[in-house]
Amino acid sequence: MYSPIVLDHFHHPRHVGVVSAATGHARLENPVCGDVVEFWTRVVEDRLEEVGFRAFGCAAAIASASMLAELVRGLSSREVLTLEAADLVEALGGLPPSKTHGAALAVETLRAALGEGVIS
Amino acid sequence: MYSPIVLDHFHHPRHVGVVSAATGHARLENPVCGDVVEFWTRVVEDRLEEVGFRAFGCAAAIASASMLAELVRGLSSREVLTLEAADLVEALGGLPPSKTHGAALAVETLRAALGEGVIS
Amino acid sequence: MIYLDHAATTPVAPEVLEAMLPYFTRVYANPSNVHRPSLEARRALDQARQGVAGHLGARQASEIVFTASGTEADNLAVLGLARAHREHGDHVVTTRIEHHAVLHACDQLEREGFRVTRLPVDEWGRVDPQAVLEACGPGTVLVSVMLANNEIGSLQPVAEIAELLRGRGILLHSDAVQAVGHIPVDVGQLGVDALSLSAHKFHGPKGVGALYLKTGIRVEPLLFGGGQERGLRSGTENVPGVVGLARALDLACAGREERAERLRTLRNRLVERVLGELPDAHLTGHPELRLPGTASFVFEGAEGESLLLQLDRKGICVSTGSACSNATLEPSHVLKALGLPLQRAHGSLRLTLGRENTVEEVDQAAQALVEAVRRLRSLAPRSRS
Amino acid sequence: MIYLDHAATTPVAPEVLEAMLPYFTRVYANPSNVHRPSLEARRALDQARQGVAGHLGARQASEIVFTASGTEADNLAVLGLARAHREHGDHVVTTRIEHHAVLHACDQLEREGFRVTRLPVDEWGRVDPQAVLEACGPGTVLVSVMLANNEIGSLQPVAEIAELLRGRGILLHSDAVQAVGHIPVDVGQLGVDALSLSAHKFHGPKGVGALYLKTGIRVEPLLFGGGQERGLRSGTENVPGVVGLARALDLACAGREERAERLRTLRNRLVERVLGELPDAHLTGHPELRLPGTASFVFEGAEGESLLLQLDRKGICVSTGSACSNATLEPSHVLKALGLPLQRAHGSLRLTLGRENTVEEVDQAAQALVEAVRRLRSLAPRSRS
Ligand SMILES: Cc1ncc(COP(=O)(O)O)c(C=O)c1O
Ligand SMILES: Cc1ncc(COP(=O)(O)O)c(C=O)c1O
Repeated sequence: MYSPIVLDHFHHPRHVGVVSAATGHARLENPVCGDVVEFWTRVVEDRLEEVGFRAFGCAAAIASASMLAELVRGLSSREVLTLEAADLVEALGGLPPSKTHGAALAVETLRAALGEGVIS
Repeated sequence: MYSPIVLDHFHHPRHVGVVSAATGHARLENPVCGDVVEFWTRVVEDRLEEVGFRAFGCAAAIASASMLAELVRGLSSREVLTLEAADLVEALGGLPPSKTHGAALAVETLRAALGEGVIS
Repeated sequence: MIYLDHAATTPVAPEVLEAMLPYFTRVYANPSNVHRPSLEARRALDQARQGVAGHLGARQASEIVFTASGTEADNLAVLGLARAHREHGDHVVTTRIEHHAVLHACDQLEREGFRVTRLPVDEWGRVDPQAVLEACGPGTVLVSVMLANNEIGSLQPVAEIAELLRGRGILLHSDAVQAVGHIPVDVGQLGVDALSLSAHKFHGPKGVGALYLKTGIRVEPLLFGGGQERGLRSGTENVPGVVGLARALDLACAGREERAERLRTLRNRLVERVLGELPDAHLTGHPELRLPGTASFVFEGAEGESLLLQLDRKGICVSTGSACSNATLEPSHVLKALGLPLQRAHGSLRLTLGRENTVEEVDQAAQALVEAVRRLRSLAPRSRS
Repeated sequence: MIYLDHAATTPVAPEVLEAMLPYFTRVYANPSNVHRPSLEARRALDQARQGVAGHLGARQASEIVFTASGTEADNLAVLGLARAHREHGDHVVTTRIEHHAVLHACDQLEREGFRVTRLPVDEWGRVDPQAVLEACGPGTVLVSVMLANNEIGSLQPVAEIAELLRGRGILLHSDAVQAVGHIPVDVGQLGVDALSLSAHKFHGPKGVGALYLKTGIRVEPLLFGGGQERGLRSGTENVPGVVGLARALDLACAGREERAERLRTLRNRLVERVLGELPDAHLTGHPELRLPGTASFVFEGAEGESLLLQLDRKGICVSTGSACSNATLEPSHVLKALGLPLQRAHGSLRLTLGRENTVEEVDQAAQALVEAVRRLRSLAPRSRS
């Protein structure tokens, strides 16, 4: 069902937790299924220097957040914002159709964290 | 499906064929399924001295005719006429419900042969 | 035992049973879950589906719906397609010699308000494709014509029918239960929208069948529940059964033509011996356009069930469609559709050969059959002519 | 592997497989014919039917109709009984926590013009017998209430319902798929008219089930064809499957109470460990009136499918009804019917024990589960309170 990449990120999530001196934060919930994702970001000179997440949800939700954190580290805000859920799904080696909402939630939450600019 | 008695009479039918100096004969056909039974009888001093049959049909039809011939030899006409299909079925160790028409045809044909009194 | 009743059912091939065994006790998990043992079971299902699709020439594995029998596949096609397309029409066309799984499903459709045309067949048991076309009207939603008949082995001109129906928006189903694994069956070449098969007819297990259903064609399920088989057939999947079906089909398709050729030779030998030695004996069904292993006869003056029992005593297993073998006391609907006189239909006997039969068995069976007919004729009333 | 998913399916018991084996390759004839190999197959079917009838307390063997799954048995009961009694009424009563095989059959009945009442259950997942009675009106033809729930193990007061319905001319069906072989099931004591079971839930093979149907009760078949199973379920009989079902039921009923007692002890141990070590963890379903082997939980802050996958990595097989495990993204209808808040339902996990599980396995599973919950909670956003 899940690709080896998803399972790897699920079992060994990267970048878990609060980021020190965070410049952004967001926490979104999927009101349908109840998944919750939370991102912290530290942007320095328009570069995403550090990113951390917490997630509650199925393996797709957790792996998506982990993989997304991995993908975006070191990118400019603009580069991050061009990243779509589909890119994340691809990076994960695919997700079952009923699971892509996990990737979408991760992308949305990260964008919100970057847009917000301040720690909530 | 068939009792051992039916199978025995089917595989080793008794009293097959024309009876010499027959005093009675009948041949009946079941118009629904196509079974045909033929009986010859020789009645001497109101006793069924000899009886013979031919039959075309399923094992129940053949075994019924054979068993009936066996049962009635030596009986008086009156005794023969009290014999019902149900008695024959019992003597055969039972017949499947869809097969009792074979016993009925045998009994009817024998009665016709006795009633007729002359060779057709 | 000389088993000559392969059209009724076949023994499970040893290789098939072997392929099934792990799925009873080791890979037993429910394919619907997501833990690894379940995924392994799911993979086995997927592979089986892929394999079956390949052998039938289906374009996608998802076009194969596994069922619990040929009957269920036929019912899913006939009832499911007609019911799902009710808004387009209320008329179904079939033939008089279909299996009861199709005919009695059609009876049910009539009870639901459909109209059903049951076309006659010629003396060889073949339906006229032109007659099928002519039977179709604006309200016709479904045509169901079997590929090969189970009683007399005759093959039907399904591809020709498909050709004539093309572009008319009428669905075409074929009951290929007797055909699959025995003669070439390619859904693309046949041009059918749905096609039924049953594993136990080609050395697979009983209790598992399949329906090929062309992508995009709606069907109303017969069984509702967990949504297995793309929602078309709910119920925990019979994983060992499906694996067995797929393996049996692999084996049946590998070397099918050589096996068929061998069966044809054996079958012809049987037919020639029997017809050569017995007067008033006839082959039923088409002389050439027939299943390789099917020898079907009618004998005058010898009733089918009696023949069957005489052969059974010698350990030879055959079938009959005679009136006496039916609870209705009528000969089989197939024999009636051939227009055989009652007395002749009464003496029907079917011998169906399979891969494990030998020349010696065939010769023994022919000899035993000839003796049995003679014996029964000796018991029968003389014809009055 | 530590298999704790016995409510999903069970491995075929070695004795069951052994009993089935001769029917694949030796006694393979079609039970519908009349030659001796067929009669032997027919005898096996008859014996199996007799055995199953005996274990269920049916008065006649003919009250058992073999099907290809629990789903088919449920559908035959729900669709078949309602359709056959349509002239007496158009109303069916069931509960919100039935298996989809019943609920989706009821949906189909609605599409056919029936009215369906789906009764709520209490927080333990039990329906109120009085509410069932009150839901019934003059048009009610059928009540269907399961004996034991597959997700939370709760037992339903079916005998009480039967008592209340007595003499009202309303048919009572019970889906006993999770109950048969695990708790006492006697159709006479329960007072039901129809009862479904499925072999693969008690160490029998997949692809075979049965419906108990009280003598004299009319049902409309789902499958039409050769008229097998007294015309109620056409299709060549799955002889090995039926033999396997009967043998599995023999084994399940022999020593059932001791086995259940053992499972209860193991299950309680598991539940106590898990609830003892984890805060914000709850047992779902009734604390006592439940299946012996079913431990079902909800954990706050840990999603069910994630838990399942963590356990899977350690070779422990369990199930979840969480939203993420459903294509609809909604938690299972059973969890919803219990009135659980969404977040809590999200963390559902079901561990179902079976005869081959050991204390060591249970302890390992409890330990692994506790660790998995802690780990996932450590990844989860902190609650904002
Ligand atoms: C309560 C209940 N009813 C019906 C079914 C359906 O049985 P089957 O999977 O054999 O179709 C199941 C299991 O899947 C079940 O647990
Ligand atoms: C032509 C044909 N169709 C359908 C069936 C039904 O298949 P099954 O017995 O698997 O239900 C059979 C055999 O019984 C058959 O010969």
